[in-house]
Amino acid sequence: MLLSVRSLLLCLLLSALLAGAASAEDGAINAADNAWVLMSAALVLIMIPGVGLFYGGMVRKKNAISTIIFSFAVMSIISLQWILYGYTLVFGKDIGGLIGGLDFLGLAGVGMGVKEGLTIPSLTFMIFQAMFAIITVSLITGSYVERIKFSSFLVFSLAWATLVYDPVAHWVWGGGWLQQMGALDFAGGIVVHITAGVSAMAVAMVIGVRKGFGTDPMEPHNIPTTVMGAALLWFGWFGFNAGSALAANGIAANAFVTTNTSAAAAATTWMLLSWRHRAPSALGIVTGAVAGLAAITPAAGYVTPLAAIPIGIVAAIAGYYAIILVRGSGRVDDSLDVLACHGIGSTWGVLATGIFATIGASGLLAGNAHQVLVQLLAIAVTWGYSFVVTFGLARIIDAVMGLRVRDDEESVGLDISQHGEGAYM
Amino acid sequence: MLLSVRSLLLCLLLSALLAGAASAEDGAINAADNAWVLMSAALVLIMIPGVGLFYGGMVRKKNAISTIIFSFAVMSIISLQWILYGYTLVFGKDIGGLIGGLDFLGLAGVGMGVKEGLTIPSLTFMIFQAMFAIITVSLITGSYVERIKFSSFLVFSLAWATLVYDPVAHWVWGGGWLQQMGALDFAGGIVVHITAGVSAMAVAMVIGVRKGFGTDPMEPHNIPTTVMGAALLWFGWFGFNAGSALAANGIAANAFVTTNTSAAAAATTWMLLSWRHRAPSALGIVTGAVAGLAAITPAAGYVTPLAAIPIGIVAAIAGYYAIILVRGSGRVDDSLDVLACHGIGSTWGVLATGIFATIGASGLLAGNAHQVLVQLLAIAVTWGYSFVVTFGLARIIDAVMGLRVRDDEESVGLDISQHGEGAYM
Amino acid sequence: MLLSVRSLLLCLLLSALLAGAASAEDGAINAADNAWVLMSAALVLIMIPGVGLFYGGMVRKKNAISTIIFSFAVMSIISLQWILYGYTLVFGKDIGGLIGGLDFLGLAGVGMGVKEGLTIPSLTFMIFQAMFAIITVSLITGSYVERIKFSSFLVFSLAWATLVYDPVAHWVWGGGWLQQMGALDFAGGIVVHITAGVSAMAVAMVIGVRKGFGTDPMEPHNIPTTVMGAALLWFGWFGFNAGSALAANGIAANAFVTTNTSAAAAATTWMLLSWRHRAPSALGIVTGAVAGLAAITPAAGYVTPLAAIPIGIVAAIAGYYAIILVRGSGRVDDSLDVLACHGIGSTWGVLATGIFATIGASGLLAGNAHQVLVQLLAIAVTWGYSFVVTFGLARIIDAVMGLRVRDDEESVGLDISQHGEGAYM
Amino acid sequence: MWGMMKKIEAIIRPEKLHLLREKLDMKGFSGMTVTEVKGRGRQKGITLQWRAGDYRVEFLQKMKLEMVVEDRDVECVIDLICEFAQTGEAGDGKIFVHPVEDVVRVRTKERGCGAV
Amino acid sequence: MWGMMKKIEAIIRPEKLHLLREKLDMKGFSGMTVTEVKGRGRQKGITLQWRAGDYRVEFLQKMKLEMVVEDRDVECVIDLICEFAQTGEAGDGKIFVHPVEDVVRVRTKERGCGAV
Amino acid sequence: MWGMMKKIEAIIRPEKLHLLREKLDMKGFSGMTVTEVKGRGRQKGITLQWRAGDYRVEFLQKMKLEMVVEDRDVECVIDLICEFAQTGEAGDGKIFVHPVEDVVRVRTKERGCGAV
Ligand SMILES: Nc1ncnc2c1ncn2[C@@H]1O[C@H](COP(=O)(O)OP(=O)(O)O)[C@@H](O)[C@H]1O
Ligand SMILES: Nc1ncnc2c1ncn2[C@@H]1O[C@H](COP(=O)(O)OP(=O)(O)O)[C@@H](O)[C@H]1O
Ligand SMILES: Nc1ncnc2c1ncn2[C@@H]1O[C@H](COP(=O)(O)OP(=O)(O)O)[C@@H](O)[C@H]1O
Repeated sequence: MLLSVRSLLLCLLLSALLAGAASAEDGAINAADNAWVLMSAALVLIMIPGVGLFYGGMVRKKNAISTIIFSFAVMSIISLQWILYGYTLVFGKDIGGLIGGLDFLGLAGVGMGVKEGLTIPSLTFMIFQAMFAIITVSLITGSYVERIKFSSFLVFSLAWATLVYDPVAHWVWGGGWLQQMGALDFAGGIVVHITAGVSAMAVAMVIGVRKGFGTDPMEPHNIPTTVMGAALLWFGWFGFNAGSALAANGIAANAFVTTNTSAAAAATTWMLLSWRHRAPSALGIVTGAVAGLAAITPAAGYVTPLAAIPIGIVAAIAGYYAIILVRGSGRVDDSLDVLACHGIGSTWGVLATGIFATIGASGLLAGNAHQVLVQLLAIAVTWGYSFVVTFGLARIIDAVMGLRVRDDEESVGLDISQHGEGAYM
Repeated sequence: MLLSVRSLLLCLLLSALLAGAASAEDGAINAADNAWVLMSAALVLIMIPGVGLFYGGMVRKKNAISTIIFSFAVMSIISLQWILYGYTLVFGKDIGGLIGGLDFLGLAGVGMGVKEGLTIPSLTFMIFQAMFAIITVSLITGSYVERIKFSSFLVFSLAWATLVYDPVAHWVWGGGWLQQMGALDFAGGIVVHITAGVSAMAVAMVIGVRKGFGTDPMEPHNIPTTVMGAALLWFGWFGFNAGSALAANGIAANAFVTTNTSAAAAATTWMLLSWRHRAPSALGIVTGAVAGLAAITPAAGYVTPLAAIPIGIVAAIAGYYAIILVRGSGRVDDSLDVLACHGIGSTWGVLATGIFATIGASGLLAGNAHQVLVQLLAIAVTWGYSFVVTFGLARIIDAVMGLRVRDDEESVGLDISQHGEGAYM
Repeated sequence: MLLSVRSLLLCLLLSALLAGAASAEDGAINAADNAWVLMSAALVLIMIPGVGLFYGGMVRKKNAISTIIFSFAVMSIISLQWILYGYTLVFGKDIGGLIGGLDFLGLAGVGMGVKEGLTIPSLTFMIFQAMFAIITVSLITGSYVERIKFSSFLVFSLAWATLVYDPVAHWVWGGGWLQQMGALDFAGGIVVHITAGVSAMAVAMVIGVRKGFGTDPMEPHNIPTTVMGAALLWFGWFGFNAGSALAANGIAANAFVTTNTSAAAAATTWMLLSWRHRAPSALGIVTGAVAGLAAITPAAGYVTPLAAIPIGIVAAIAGYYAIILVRGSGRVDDSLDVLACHGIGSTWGVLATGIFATIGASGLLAGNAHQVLVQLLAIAVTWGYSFVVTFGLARIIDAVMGLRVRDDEESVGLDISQHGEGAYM
Repeated sequence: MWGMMKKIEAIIRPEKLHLLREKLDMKGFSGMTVTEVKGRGRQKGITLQWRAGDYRVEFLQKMKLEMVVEDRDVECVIDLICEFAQTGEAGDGKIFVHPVEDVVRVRTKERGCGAV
Repeated sequence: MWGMMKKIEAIIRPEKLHLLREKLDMKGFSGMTVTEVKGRGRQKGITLQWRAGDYRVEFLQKMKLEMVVEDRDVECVIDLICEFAQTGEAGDGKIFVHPVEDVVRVRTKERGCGAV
Repeated sequence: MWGMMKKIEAIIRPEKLHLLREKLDMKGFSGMTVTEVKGRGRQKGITLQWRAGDYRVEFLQKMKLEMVVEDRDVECVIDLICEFAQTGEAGDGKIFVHPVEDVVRVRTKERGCGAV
């Protein structure tokens, strides 16, 4: 049995290696759509180091490299995971609504020819989707910075992509049961931001709080770097959301506009909230933008530009108070507020999609109350699944190899202890 | 009366909220042009935080966050201003050549269907134009850094966009009187750079010089950050200028090339000028590039690549000596030389358009001396209007709420005093 | 004679200045391809300051500006060189297989009309190619940082572009003898990375080691900046490689995927190698990515995505040990390992193209052993030519004007001594 | 006033600063000045990684803590530092005690013990 | 040479440095060394903003100014510092006066007063 | 213990640090603490370039080297510093010698000469 799987694999690999991509059927490819989606993929890619910089500026100096390189490392390993087997688990022929088959293992049959039902090459679709898998994994890193063992981080990331991202992405986008039920998720509110946010919380609970949490100042060491990261996120998010139209059409234009609008509304709202508290915080403005972007993601192509304003405003309010609540508890250290920004923001966004959808789908305000229920179900299931699997996974890794660095390694900082490097000299 | 305007507004908003964007007439949309302009819009967006970084590296460390976040805040509030009423003031049905009507209030009627006279959706055109409004406001911030009150900055920015940008943009691009007269401004020399540069000077005059100006060293605290910002500007400017062709055609290619050429020529020239003075300054090279980019903006699609060389060279020379002149006067503190780089650079560019235009329009060298006069008129009017209105506006804000922070707040730095944050720890 | 050449030049310049670009024959232009290649050109442009940041973070603080501004200066002067005469030397009518004629001097005849044999305007093709010339020159800067005289750097860069880049680019892409022989180089393995890497070594040999090399610590002063640079490189490389399809087709999609895959494989491999040695180095991860990108460049459009995995892995191994070898010798100071990363990486890539090519060309595994020989010949010739000419050129410049700054200038740092500036205050 | 005040200059591990500050604060020693410094001693430099292979950095991050205290408090402060900045490994740091001749509070021009 | 020179070590607000330097310069005190430090004392730390809510930083930016001067100039320098670095609010800083046993100019190996 | 140890505080050019450290190390002086400082003296500030034109910075980068050594080693260390940190131009720096009253090793609480 094992042997035959192996030889099958070998066959597939070799054939893909030599000719897989050569079976082009360029006939139906629309060059404009192809250009659009490829460029969008590039835009999403730059978000990944963008996450690294965004997070990296917010940790202490001694963990700057460690935090920034997480995203780069994720970009490296998940790129490989995806082409080897991640893509097929998500987009292979549906198996019982739960997972994709191994049809596309090692990109077998994923070539330059047009992707069925679309106007772009299969490879274009595949690589655009790859970026989503990568960035989702990189978002989680914000919760366990400054204390995770690098080796455990790698194992966790690979396993999480396989056990959480791939199934959920299949359910929602790969023909799985949530898609069959009609759950709406334009660009990854459920698939990307809820999974990442909730899992971040789970792993934070397992790994424990940072040494000195609540007593030592955990000051953001370089806010300009964080702003730079946020800028790359806003920029790349156009590829993320508008690219998800998978064609350079009016829907793409609409998604582009809603994305910008929600980010702006949320940034403005967060600024005002921090001002009420004390002063308009720069960290607050960029955090608001990210929360607004996370919230509009599931809705981007389904709602009008004006609907993006309440979506952004509520995301900021929810995110702001979620941070205060979580940090206030003092018990769990989701260090860079991944749950609050992404999980909460996008939970609202997924719900809001059920409320405001008017383009290519109908939500509550368009008279379709049922959609809200479907959205709520999708939210509940994704929260539950992400939390439980991630919690278990983190516990197992902790038991087997230890999630956390030693105390003195944490004190000295992960840059020195995990990488043998120092960020600034 | 008031009531009826309100209910009208409400109606418009609601209809836009629910269906506004749904009236798609995809028929005439060219996907390639749509992809091109949307990507160009994304490129212009990244220029906005680019301005923040470019400026942020040139101020003192204690004002780093404050300076960088200006652009991010502008991106947030003007995004909203634009979709709510800015766009319609510029591109609504012309009223007496002076301003646009309220047809598109709250994006009413601005949907996924093709924009009249173009091959892209109205929403695509709208959001591309949004980026121009935003960046113009963010350029001005360079003149009053290190001393403005954050609240006054917000009020000023909103009011300025409404009272200066929107009218002038209408005159030149929205069917207003300057456009009717045939003034040429390919991508915003008049609309963006002259208005920003001249207004920067006006507000600098009202707000007064920084404490210690002329005695304390006002050293640029992080030149790599400034270079990074300049890099994003050069990059994004391709979207700015070549995107302004509004189609992926030969004009776009030409504008792309002239943009690159002028930037290169001006950067080289500025380098040589600073070398003559002492040594080739890095700050000079990037400043030269920006001056060259500002200068080619009005001309980009109208002139040949070789014509971009003299345009860039003269822009650098003019900008260089303008800085020396303005700073030498010691009386006004346009802190980051917005007038010299953008105002002067682009004034020359607008004039040069009248001289060198040969593509889709004729300038002096192509035998049309009249164009030079039109350009001069446009320059004069824009200088005058921008200066007077901005000066008045700044005075009013100063009287009502105070433009400037307190003395001790300025000493301590705006990061701490206005935002309760520190850039580097 | 001289006079007539001059007047010819003048004529050409004037005509180009006034009308050159106006002879548009838009008929055959494909807007999607045009958008694709122009956007790709923008992506390659952002790589150039990306190189600056990548390198700039790895030098000592006192040379940060100097190192970063090299790339910006190259971007300025080579942009001009290229439109004035570089482009025609490469793509002008072939003269004996060795160099292009002067047909396109000063962009004469390079307009908005379609480029023969392609679907994009000549100007689009020209500016896309410009970016390659620029970045190649900027890659070399890594070898002589922290000690070169700025004036000599400028002269060297201009001369090198003319004497090495332009001929080799003509041989491989401009219809020259290597192209006629069928050498495969999809996006610049030979033209860009081998020439840059080998020349870097040659100039490092002439200029000599840095003061204190082997005794003083030469610590990378800002690793986050280097990661930021690497991120821009990975991002822009999609334009570099996928843009080289010169159309938004399936080949572009394939090149996009192979590019990402090789970068990921090499980054992962390098990480593991440094881990074996001690710990997973962040600098190692980003260096691996760059080596993987350099290696896939010649192969990107010719091989399948899975073939990119071994290409990346071997590039990382070769690069890793090449660095250890070169640095271990202690005799030559290729300061930022340009030979190891680009030269060695891409030499393997060019060879690998001859082995793995299956798309639009056949390599060894597809039964065409001959291709390997052609590739080997191209490698040998390019190594030899680049080394000899660059070595000679560097020696001449050294003799005439001195390549190196004075000892005390080197001690104080190039930022102060060459530019009169300080990076951080 | 000679001899009545001392400057305690302690070089410690950076990661020990926060705990130590807290403990000092508790005992009423709240005035202090800290500087980021680099040091070497028994604990030699550190080997950091280049892209491939290593390079040596001869200095390590340390934190210098300066406190001017009255004579009678010197031993107490020394004890606190030794207690809370210790790991037992080479590199824990040193304490130097220096004479102080005078102290002035800038704000009030008060002098001597009352000024700290 | 003992007792003939003193080191004046002043911790001041960073924003006061430029003015003070100018005034010292005018009086002929142009030799000095400054260091960025962080301090706390009467003026406790500061509360900075996180994305939502606050965190405390226990140390504030200060500037340490060190000048070695002859005995007879000590009072004059102290007066200048107190005059030009004062705001009247807690946190203005301290001046510490230390004995110096010897001074050497690296360039010439001159010793004592002539070396500064 | 008074008088048995001294603190040598040298302000030198940053680029001289590595060579000097090596030479000191060779002679067995391996304990030291360095700080990045800015200074001015005979060598006045420096003129840096703005985008067009100049601005003055009144302070130059220097490195402060602090070593606590036994009395009998003071001259030797001073000689080494003067030898290896010299260029002959203004700005080479100064050496200040301060009394040290006590030295404690944090790790072991050893005191005096044995602690350095
Ligand atoms: N002689 C000295 N003079 C000044 N500083 C010293 C001296 N010796 C050590 N230091 C400082 O103390 C720190 C710790 O000293 P080290 O000898 O490494 O550890 P330990 O005190 O545990 O033996 C050094 O990094 C250095 O900053
Ligand atoms: N005992 C001390 N030892 C060393 N430095 C001190 C001491 N007390 C205060 N400082 C320094 O002086 C600065 C100002 O002191 P503080 O007590 O806050 O203000 P004030 O002198 O106005 O009462 C502090 O930030 C700290 O750097
Ligand atoms: N009186 C002083 N007190 C403290 N530091 C000083 C004094 N004079 C000079 N320095 C420090 O020594 C450095 C070199 O001094 P300078 O007078 O410029 O050179 P030189 O010693 O060669 O005459 C200065 O930059 C400053 O840091």
